[in-house]
Amino acid sequence: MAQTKEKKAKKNSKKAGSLLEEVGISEELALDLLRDMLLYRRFEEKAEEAYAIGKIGGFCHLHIGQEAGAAGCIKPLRSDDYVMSAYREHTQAIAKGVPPRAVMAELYGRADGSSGGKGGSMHIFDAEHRFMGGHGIVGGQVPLATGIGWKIKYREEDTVCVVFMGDAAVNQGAFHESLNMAAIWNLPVIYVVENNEYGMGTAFSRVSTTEMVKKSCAHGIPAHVVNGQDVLETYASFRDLAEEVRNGAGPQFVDLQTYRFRGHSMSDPVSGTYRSTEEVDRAKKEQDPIALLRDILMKEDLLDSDALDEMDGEARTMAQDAADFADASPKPDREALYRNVWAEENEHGRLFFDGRDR
Amino acid sequence: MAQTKEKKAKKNSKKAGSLLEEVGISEELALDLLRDMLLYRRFEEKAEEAYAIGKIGGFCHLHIGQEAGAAGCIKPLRSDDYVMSAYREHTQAIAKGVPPRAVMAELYGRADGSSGGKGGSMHIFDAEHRFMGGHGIVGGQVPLATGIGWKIKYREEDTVCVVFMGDAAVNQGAFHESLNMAAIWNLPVIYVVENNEYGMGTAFSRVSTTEMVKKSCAHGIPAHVVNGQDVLETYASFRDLAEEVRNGAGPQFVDLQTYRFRGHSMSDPVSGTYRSTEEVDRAKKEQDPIALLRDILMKEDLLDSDALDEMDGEARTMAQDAADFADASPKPDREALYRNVWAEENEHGRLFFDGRDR
Amino acid sequence: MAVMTYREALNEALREEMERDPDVFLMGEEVAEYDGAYKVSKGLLDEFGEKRIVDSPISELGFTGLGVGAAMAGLRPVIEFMTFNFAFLAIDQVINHAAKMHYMSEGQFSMPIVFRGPTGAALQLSAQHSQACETYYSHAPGCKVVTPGTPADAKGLLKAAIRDDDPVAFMEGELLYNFKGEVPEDDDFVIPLGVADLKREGSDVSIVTHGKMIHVALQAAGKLEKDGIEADVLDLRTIRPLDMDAILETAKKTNRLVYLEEGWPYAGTGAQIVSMIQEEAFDYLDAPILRVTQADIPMPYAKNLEMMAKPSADHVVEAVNKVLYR
Amino acid sequence: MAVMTYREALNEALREEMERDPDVFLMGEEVAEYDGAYKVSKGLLDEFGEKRIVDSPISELGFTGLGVGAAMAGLRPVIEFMTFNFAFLAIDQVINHAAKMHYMSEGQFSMPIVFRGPTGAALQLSAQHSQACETYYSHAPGCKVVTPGTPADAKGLLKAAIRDDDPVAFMEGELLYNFKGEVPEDDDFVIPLGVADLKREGSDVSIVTHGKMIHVALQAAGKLEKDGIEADVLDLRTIRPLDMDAILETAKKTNRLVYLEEGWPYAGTGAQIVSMIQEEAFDYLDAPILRVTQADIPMPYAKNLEMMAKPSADHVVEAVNKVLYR
Ligand SMILES: Cc1ncc(C[n+]2csc(CCOP(=O)(O)OP(=O)(O)O)c2C)c(N)n1
Ligand SMILES: Cc1ncc(C[n+]2csc(CCOP(=O)(O)OP(=O)(O)O)c2C)c(N)n1
Ligand SMILES: [Mg+2]
Ligand SMILES: [Mg+2]
Repeated sequence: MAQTKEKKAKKNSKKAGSLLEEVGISEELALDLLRDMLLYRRFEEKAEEAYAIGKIGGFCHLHIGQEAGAAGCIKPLRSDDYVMSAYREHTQAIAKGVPPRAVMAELYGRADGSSGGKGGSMHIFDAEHRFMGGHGIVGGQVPLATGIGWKIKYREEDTVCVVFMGDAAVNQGAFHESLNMAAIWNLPVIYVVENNEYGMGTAFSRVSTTEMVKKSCAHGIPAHVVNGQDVLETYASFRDLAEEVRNGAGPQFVDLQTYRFRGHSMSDPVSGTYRSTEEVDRAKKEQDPIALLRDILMKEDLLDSDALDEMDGEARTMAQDAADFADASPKPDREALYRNVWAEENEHGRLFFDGRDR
Repeated sequence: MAQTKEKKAKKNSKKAGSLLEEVGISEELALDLLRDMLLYRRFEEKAEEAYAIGKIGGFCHLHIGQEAGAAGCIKPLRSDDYVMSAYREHTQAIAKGVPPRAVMAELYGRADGSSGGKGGSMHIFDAEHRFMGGHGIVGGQVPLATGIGWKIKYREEDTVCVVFMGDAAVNQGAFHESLNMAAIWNLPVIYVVENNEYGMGTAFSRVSTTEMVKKSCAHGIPAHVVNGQDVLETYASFRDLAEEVRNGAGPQFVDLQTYRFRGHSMSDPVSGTYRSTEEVDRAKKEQDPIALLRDILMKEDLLDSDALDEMDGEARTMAQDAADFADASPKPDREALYRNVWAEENEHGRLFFDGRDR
Repeated sequence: MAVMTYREALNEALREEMERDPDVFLMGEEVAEYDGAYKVSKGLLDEFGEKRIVDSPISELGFTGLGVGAAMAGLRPVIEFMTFNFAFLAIDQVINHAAKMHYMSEGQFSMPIVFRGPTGAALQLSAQHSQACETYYSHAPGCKVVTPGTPADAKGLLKAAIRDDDPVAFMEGELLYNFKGEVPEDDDFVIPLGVADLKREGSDVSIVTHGKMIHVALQAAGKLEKDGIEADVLDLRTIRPLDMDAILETAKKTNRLVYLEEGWPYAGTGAQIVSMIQEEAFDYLDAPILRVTQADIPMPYAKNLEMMAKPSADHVVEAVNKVLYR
Repeated sequence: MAVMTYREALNEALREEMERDPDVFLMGEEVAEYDGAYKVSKGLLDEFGEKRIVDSPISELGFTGLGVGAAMAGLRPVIEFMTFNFAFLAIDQVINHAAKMHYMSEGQFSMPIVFRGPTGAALQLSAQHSQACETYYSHAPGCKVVTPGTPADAKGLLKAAIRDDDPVAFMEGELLYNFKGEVPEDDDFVIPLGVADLKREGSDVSIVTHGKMIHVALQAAGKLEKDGIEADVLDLRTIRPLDMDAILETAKKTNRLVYLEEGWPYAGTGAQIVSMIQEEAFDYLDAPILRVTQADIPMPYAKNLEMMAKPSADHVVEAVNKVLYR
């Protein structure tokens, strides 16, 4: 991986103008990607703050360092495309259109949260924006996304489904069963591993003897390696892949190589026996997706530090606004407790067995 | 597959003497393999008969046509090696040393059965002979066998574990999870797919877009294709593989190409919508592992029809003996009902909740 | 009324609902080309094509999750388990995903999905193929559980289950597939979930049961009748939702009850129902409620042992005699 | 007596049993390098090396089955589930394989394996991480279920579970890990499975419970005391085997019972126990037995909702008042 990272670094030193052209990304779009990632970063930092003072509870997994895996993968999609993820999904929800306010309110467990406060950090859902969660069982979302691909094909739509998972999820049987089915039925699903090299404290190399890119070979699904710290490469890859899949290319597998700058969740250490502080520091310095894009844009005179400051100020404002909104949002009311357990409370018979009287 | 089958046929027309030499199999051993397979065939036919008249109940899956997958794979093993299988395991149990009488008595559900009549056709167990079952959940035995490999390594033994599964089992997540673990920990397990091309009525090509031999690639486990109708090739392959694994080569994956001559179980049709009668007839004619070996041995003057008849007579006698033994064996007694639910009926507290009074 | 088998009744229910709603599809092992391991889907492939009648690989976790995802996206999948014994592999998708999705998304995603297949023992299929699995599904809020015992119930309830917007574990009986009975010919014959059926009336004792045990209960009631004892036989039909009114009614009428079920006792359906009756009809009980269940052991293969292990009419009669203090 | 946390008690039990028997090993996610997600295995990697303290991939079905196979072959695995919520993926190996193996092989293979990890809710972990899973294991003959509520019980029972020749689901509490208590210093301090513990004596009412709910029960008993009501608080400690003698004793003493459990009501542990008490101590009951459970809903995330959903001392007091007809 160290090697790969070096390769990435070299790549990033290419001329940006030619780079933008080469990948067919306009200046505006490049600036938008930066703007998006800044928002995600500030949003997550705000969540971190709120967690520290107890406004957010439970598990909270931040995407800091991996923001290109939201901006680059999701921005090229259409609004009627589907996105699904695991529990490190705040920024991906925002990328798909869920208002930051609704995401933050969900983290706060408030009534205006995207899941009415019932789901929390791991279960952001937004049917309207086709953000399909937010799932907490490692690998559990992979069959679900396959089912969404099934529905797209069944209804003969021209949408695609992008599903994210962590590197550790590929060792779940659900992953292989899903990819096999997607291959048999040629489903329009892009399976993306956000390969941040660790599942909690376990390096991927300790739980696999092969490289990530091999993980779809048993199922004959094309595998793509994408530098997930390079948002331009990520964007271009997903733009092209989504188009191919939309046109019937069938399922795709992406090894999106990235790195997590924080601990696994808010309650886990950033480094320790499983990775060194030096490793993390190096990645933060050399592989920050925001800094990498910023440098490119600055070198090409598409951005100066004033403009950057302004952008960042906006991001901070939005994050603060989301937090203020969340803080002001009411707690779910008592009636919420038993609401939506059942979609259909049949006319007959008992469905609740606790007296329903708390 | 048709093509592969043709290739096999050609291969079999090679000179046997040279063939035996080539694979390092002595004449005696070749004759023994024939003897074994004849026994398996006659044993299974006897079971078929017994099933037809209601002496055997439940599901009963015959190995007829696949006998080389018992003789060829298991004969090269040591008695302290482990063998585990799914539910099509009668002959493999016998190959591992379980007395045919005990296997047949198990099929009859009698007290002298290898599992005291409690397991039946799908659950032949024999701890003494290290025949580890007999399992009914498709793919369920694959993690178990991995655990046996784990034990071998843990105790630093020089044994190996051979586990059989059907072609349909590779689509279970359990398969992939197991192979990945075996690879990480370099476990001495040979994973053998008895690839008879169908899982019940589903052709493998309908549930996989890739060839069987690809199924271990995600885990970096070497894959071997073996003609499972050619018992000499099978024997030689397993002899060599077992030796390599014993010497630390780590897990292996074998696509043992074979064909089932009967229906999936006694209650399923031999052919129908899922495969044609012609296909089955052709396989019986051209790919019978017993006939193939017989022809080789006869061509080489190692066998004449008298000797064959004698051998076959012995096989029939043994099968009949097993059936007679089973028939004479008593039904499990009333006490058997609650016996061995628990290994340890603790001194304290209740373990049974039905009054235990039937 | 038409006379048909339980199998045919299920087949008709599937056919009618698939005709009625193009979003309904059936997926499972061997459901298409093979017509279903137990032929429940016979002929449906010809009628609806391979888009809607779908043979799956043997990947229970995967295709169950596929169904759950398809339901999130708006389809109405019917997922067949060859038997519920194999659904242990898939239960994470049923309990952690299907049953919780509606709640944790605050109602944004409903789960109009049916998981169906046989539960419990057939004949000599031994420990890994003979388990009655109701408890694994009824325990969890968010999952309905339906257990029809007759062809009419099979048809009417399957139609209701497919139309229901919640996940339903629809548990059939392998030994029931050939069982014949009258079924109303109405295309829109739907039995609402949550309504028990008093399959026989009596006033001395209540035998409450569900699923295929209804036949054992009726057999026991027949034997008891010869002895001058008249039993109410209440078939719950659905165990979640549960027709508690009907249960309390029979309890208050006869004051003596036996719960009969195919599965194991510990934390089984019977435990729940006994516990509720003693809570809600305590003063009406003239004797403890007894449960008749499978022997509390994994199912043995040998025919004689299996017979002993299964709950029988004689076991029920014995229990009834006890609650009658006879 | 030493004072230590529940976590330390479990850690000691593991260490002592691993020292005692070289066939015992611990496998699970993050158990080695990370010292365990909840630090239960802290320091064990250093002491026993990576052969015996083994980080697994996230493959619950696979490594559980690996453990079951290793147990067949004679080792004594301890399989850690990061939580039992994730064990749904592995339950086929526990129920269909581990629990049935001894019986279907007619005793040829025993299953000396422990599956352990936290069950039930911690704080705001939401629906997929907060389920109390007892019923899924206790239902099946062949599987023992242990639910310690204090450090001493944790240590003594884990040692017993590891020495036991049957599969044991050993269910801990995430919120208990920091809980401190006295633990006997004896190296061979083993609490036999199947012995309940009367954690408090009273004669007016019985609160029967298991697992971490013991603390809620004791809290409730404290409140009741102020009101002049003396409660027996019976901690079952193991729910299979079950100390029915102790249950009947308290029932016959107080004639009024409340069962308290963390999980859902339908077919929960309480249902089983209520059902048995009414069967075996019918004439002793002066009031229906009531159950206090989690709200019958998937666990919500929001703090206020979660508080409402969990069973509390107030709920218990309320139920006690009801069974006392106050
Ligand atoms: C089935 C299951 N097992 C274990 C866990 C606990 N757990 C949550 S996240 C995680 C690590 C996952 O790592 P990875 O897939 O690489 O994703 P990342 O957190 O790095 O984004 C584990 C073990 C879980 N949630 N579900
Ligand atoms: C988990 C599970 N799903 C389904 C079944 C039912 N079933 C038994 S055998 C079988 C087909 C298996 O085919 P294959 O693996 O190719 O083995 P073969 O029978 O050809 O030897 C099926 C679907 C089962 N026993 N277990
Ligand atoms: Mg990771
Ligand atoms: Mg096959």
